[in-house]
Amino acid sequence: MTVPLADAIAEHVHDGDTVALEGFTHLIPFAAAHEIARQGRRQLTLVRMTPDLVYDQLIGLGVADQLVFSYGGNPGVGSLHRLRDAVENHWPHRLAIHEHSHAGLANAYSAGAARLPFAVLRGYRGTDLEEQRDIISRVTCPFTGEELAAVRAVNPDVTVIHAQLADRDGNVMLWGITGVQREAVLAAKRAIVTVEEVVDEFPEHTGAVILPNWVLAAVCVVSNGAWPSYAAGYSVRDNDFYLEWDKISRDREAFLEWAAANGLPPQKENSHV
Amino acid sequence: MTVPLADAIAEHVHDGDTVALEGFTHLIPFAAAHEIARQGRRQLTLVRMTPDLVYDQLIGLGVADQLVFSYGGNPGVGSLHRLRDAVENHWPHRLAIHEHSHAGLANAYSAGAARLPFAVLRGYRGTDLEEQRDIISRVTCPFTGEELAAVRAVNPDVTVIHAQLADRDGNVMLWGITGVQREAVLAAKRAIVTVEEVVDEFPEHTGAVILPNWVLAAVCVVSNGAWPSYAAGYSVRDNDFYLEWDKISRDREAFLEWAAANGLPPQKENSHV
Amino acid sequence: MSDWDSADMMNVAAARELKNGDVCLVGVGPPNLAANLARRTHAPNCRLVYESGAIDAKPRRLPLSIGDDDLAATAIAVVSVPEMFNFWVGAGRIDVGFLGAAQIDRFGNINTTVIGSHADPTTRLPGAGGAPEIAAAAGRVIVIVKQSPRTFVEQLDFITSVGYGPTGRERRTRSAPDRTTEPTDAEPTGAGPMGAGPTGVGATGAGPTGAGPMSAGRTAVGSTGAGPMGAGPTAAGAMGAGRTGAGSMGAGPTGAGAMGAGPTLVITDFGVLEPDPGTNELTMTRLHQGVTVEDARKATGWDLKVAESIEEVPPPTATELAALRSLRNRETADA
Amino acid sequence: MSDWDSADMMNVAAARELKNGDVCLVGVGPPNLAANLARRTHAPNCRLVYESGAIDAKPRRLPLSIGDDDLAATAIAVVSVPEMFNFWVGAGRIDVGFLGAAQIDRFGNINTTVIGSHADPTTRLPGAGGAPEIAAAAGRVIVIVKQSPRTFVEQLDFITSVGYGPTGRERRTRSAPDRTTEPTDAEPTGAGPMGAGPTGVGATGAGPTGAGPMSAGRTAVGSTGAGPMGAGPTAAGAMGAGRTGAGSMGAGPTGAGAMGAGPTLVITDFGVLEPDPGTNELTMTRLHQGVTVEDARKATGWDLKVAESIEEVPPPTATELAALRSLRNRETADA
Repeated sequence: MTVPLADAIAEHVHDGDTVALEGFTHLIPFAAAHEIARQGRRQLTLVRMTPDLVYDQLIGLGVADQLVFSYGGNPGVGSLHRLRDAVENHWPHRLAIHEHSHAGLANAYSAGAARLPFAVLRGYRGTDLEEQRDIISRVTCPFTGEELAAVRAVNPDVTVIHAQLADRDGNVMLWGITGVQREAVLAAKRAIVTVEEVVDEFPEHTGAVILPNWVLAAVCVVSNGAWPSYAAGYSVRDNDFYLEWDKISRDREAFLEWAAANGLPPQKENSHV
Repeated sequence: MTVPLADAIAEHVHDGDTVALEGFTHLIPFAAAHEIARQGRRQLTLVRMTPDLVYDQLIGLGVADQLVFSYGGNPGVGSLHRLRDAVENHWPHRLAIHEHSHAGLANAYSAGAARLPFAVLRGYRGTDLEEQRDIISRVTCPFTGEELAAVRAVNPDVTVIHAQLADRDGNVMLWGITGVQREAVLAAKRAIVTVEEVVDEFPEHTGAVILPNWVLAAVCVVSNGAWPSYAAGYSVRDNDFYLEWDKISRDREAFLEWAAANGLPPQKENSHV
Repeated sequence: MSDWDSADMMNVAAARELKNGDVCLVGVGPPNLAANLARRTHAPNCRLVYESGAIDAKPRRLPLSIGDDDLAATAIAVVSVPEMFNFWVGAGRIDVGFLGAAQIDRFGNINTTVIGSHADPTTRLPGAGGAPEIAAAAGRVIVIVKQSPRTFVEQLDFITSVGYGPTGRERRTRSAPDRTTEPTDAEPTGAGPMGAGPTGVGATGAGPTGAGPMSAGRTAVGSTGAGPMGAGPTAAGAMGAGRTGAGSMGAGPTGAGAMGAGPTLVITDFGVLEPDPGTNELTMTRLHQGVTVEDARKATGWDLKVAESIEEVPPPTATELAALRSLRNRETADA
Repeated sequence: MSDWDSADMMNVAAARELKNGDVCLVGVGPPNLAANLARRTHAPNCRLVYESGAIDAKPRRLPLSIGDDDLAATAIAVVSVPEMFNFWVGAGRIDVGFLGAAQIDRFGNINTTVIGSHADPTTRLPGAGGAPEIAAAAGRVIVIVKQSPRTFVEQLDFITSVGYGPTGRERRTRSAPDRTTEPTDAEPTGAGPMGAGPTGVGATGAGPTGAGPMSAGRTAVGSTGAGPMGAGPTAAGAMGAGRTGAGSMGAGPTGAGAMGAGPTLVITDFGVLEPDPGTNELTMTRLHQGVTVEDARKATGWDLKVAESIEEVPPPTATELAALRSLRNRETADA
């Protein structure tokens, strides 16, 4: 039931797609992100609550034209320098920004997963984020007259996540901090999951999310596929790399050297801009 | 951390309250319902997706003035005769009906749990249920112009559920079919949980719901508190009683005999009507 | 007389409509029997979803309620009821939904709420349950109901679930997220003695009896001007085959909220009705063995439309009857 | 000079504001340190909630991110991020929310988004994260930020999170569901050397420095004419004490969506600012040891308001400093 990661990316991720790679600190699908870059995808709209290093890398490589996000920092370390360089200096090219709060983007995924066009939340009121009227608006409660925030649903072309386990039928199980992965998968047209390993039977885990095989386009075995993020029960977060990234990413040359050393080709041109 | 059930009901359930006893076939809090009746509560607004035998009994006893629900049958058996007698013949008194679909009432609880005044769903369109404008209305998506259903939030004064376990701190764990219990508890002003037993540490259970003690008003140990419903891992559903209830409940006299035999006093008067 | 009755025939006919890989929302009563019969005969990989939250349940015995522990214990996943209705039913992830009816009209609209007025009914029925949203969002809906003039009525007392609408023209279909993987086993679809029947063309298609011309194959995807967030709800998830077909009224965000093809099949103790491709009026297209058109007309509260060429439903096979009895006796599949 | 610096003082002062039983939403950086310091000193039963989904986490070592496995492994429950924001943060179940700021104005409004214009910023900051909804819905908000004219600005470049609004008068509070059980241990609240400070009156009260007269004690409940479904959102969950206080602008469904009392405390490296009870203008009420009013004024980009009677913040105790160092060295609590 599993396929090689390269095949899954080749088949399901296309230039210009809206792509969500999710995982809240935990289970970030780095290996899949690198495969997307390796295959030269471009003009992607990247969606992710916390861009983290994984999107800092993709943005620096020029893979993305647009970014939808809610918090763009290197957790506990500082800035995402490639993201900042793209926004502040348009390097390697211009990056359009659509930004939410966590509550807003989480609800946008949830609406997408329910195939509703929008979600309602109590948020955003009085903030300048509301000026992004194409993604954040207001609705009035028909019962009380209260005005609430509305966010446009997010429905990625492709969502990619990393999980601990698949079973022989290609059903997937993840546990620990599971973030917004279920909603992101169910909101997508196609979902790819990389897993640590395939087992005969799932263990019991309170808080686990299980995704049946028929909502998934591809399952790929990629051991340690979340590094430098982690998979609870399989690995620990490589906090040193998060610190090291601060140095690598500060400098364009150092970043390009890192990319070259990892076989990740920069996309120099952007025909859209 | 636990209190006797009688004390919890005495303290937290008052005449005229809106009370939700939840549990979808599984984990129905029958013992708590009987304690509510035993203490002579009246003029309650009862909320429950599937009234089941538990509300058939309370309605027959005259405990309720109003019923909010989405499916009122004896699952796999037939009618709820006490509910029908109340609606069709106003016995023992008139029962006001507010009815949803499952999707609508589930979302109404979810909105209540989020302290939002309403929820949006794609449902109800074209049905006569929509004529209940005080609880079902429409909203327009500010992004696409699509018109969707809206349901008024449900916020019970008290929600009561049955669960398998509490720990020594009064945190609660339930698993198996967990229905809408989390949402119903979080939507309530006060929540009471009866549990099969208290343990030192929770086991691992995929799909379990855990409720921290600070969202609960009272935890009571009531072994087999869901009978004739069941608690997965502790008991099996008493399907024979569900069949037997069909006979007991068909006839007012047989019902009153059953009530007397179980120490459940009928509330004859209803000052509201 | 044979060793089966009209109730058996209804359940068998319904079971035959399920195919391997179908995601089937199962309610109590005949649907439960039909779906589990399909799993024990020609469609072992039919995926049963129960509105109690059990996804891909594999009950070892016929469950007596939709909340039996056997469903949770054998399901791939158990989700909350709000999630079931928002992320699974409402999102259009159900291929086949079964409904019952206390009343049904010629356009497949259903009443399960009251006989008489809602405020002061002569008969209080159970109510809506999951039906309105299943009716709207399931890829196709199969109604199982005994045919009688009291049930097949000219005018419903209450519309609980919408079929093709009061005039047969109100239903609009929407894109729905189709599964992205194919059924997991290689068994041919429609392996039962009748094949999958005329509504079962393709694993996810609504079939030629749907509300209008169906788009076939892979629906165009890509962002259709909905801004940076992807294609937006009108094209959301329109990946798989078939169900995207818009019907004669066209699709889009101003539609009536329905996603699926509607009640493509009504299975009764007399035979099978299907909506007329032009008007959506329920039309008797098949009769059970020993039933005449005249019988069916007498059991219908309106002037029943009958297909020009009417087929006979093949009677239950020995295999089907044995499986049915085993289920009714609550034997396990291995017994 | 002492054996502590201004960063230590900020963390210690913030930790002291947490009480046993407080439900505290913890973000990365100083809040993480302050909350865990409180747990290791005077408030061992302070309940830590991380927006990654961990509820009642009891980290054995200082987590380096809000997604550390130690949080999930030691939490009472781990929920999804949508659930965290809808059912916990948005529903008003957080007593204390900590926020940082790149810019803050005199009414406690915060920018963490951009310096310059949003379309073409000179400095791109991380963005909103959970802050806007924490700022709106937490029972009280504590801002931890270093004081400088670049940070304490007359005019924000961007409003990411609302304090008391652009003129200090825009905040309206709403009912919120309070916990229904009391803190689980008997330790007196406010056990730190300063007590809980002036904002910490009662376990759930917003305190006298809130936006206006606070209703005390048990708020009236009961259905207020909202129909059969209970009291509706305006009274929903208004059971516990204190937080229901409406503020001078009144509460109700037309309010600005805020539930909590707002930024009742801003803790800096110079001291503590609190909103003026009348105008909500941030007012320097306490100074750290060795800091003068003049120092604070120079570090503020507007004409800083100073309380008539200004107190000195007691310096860190030896116990506090030891716990702080142990946390920074990522030692376990038992070590």
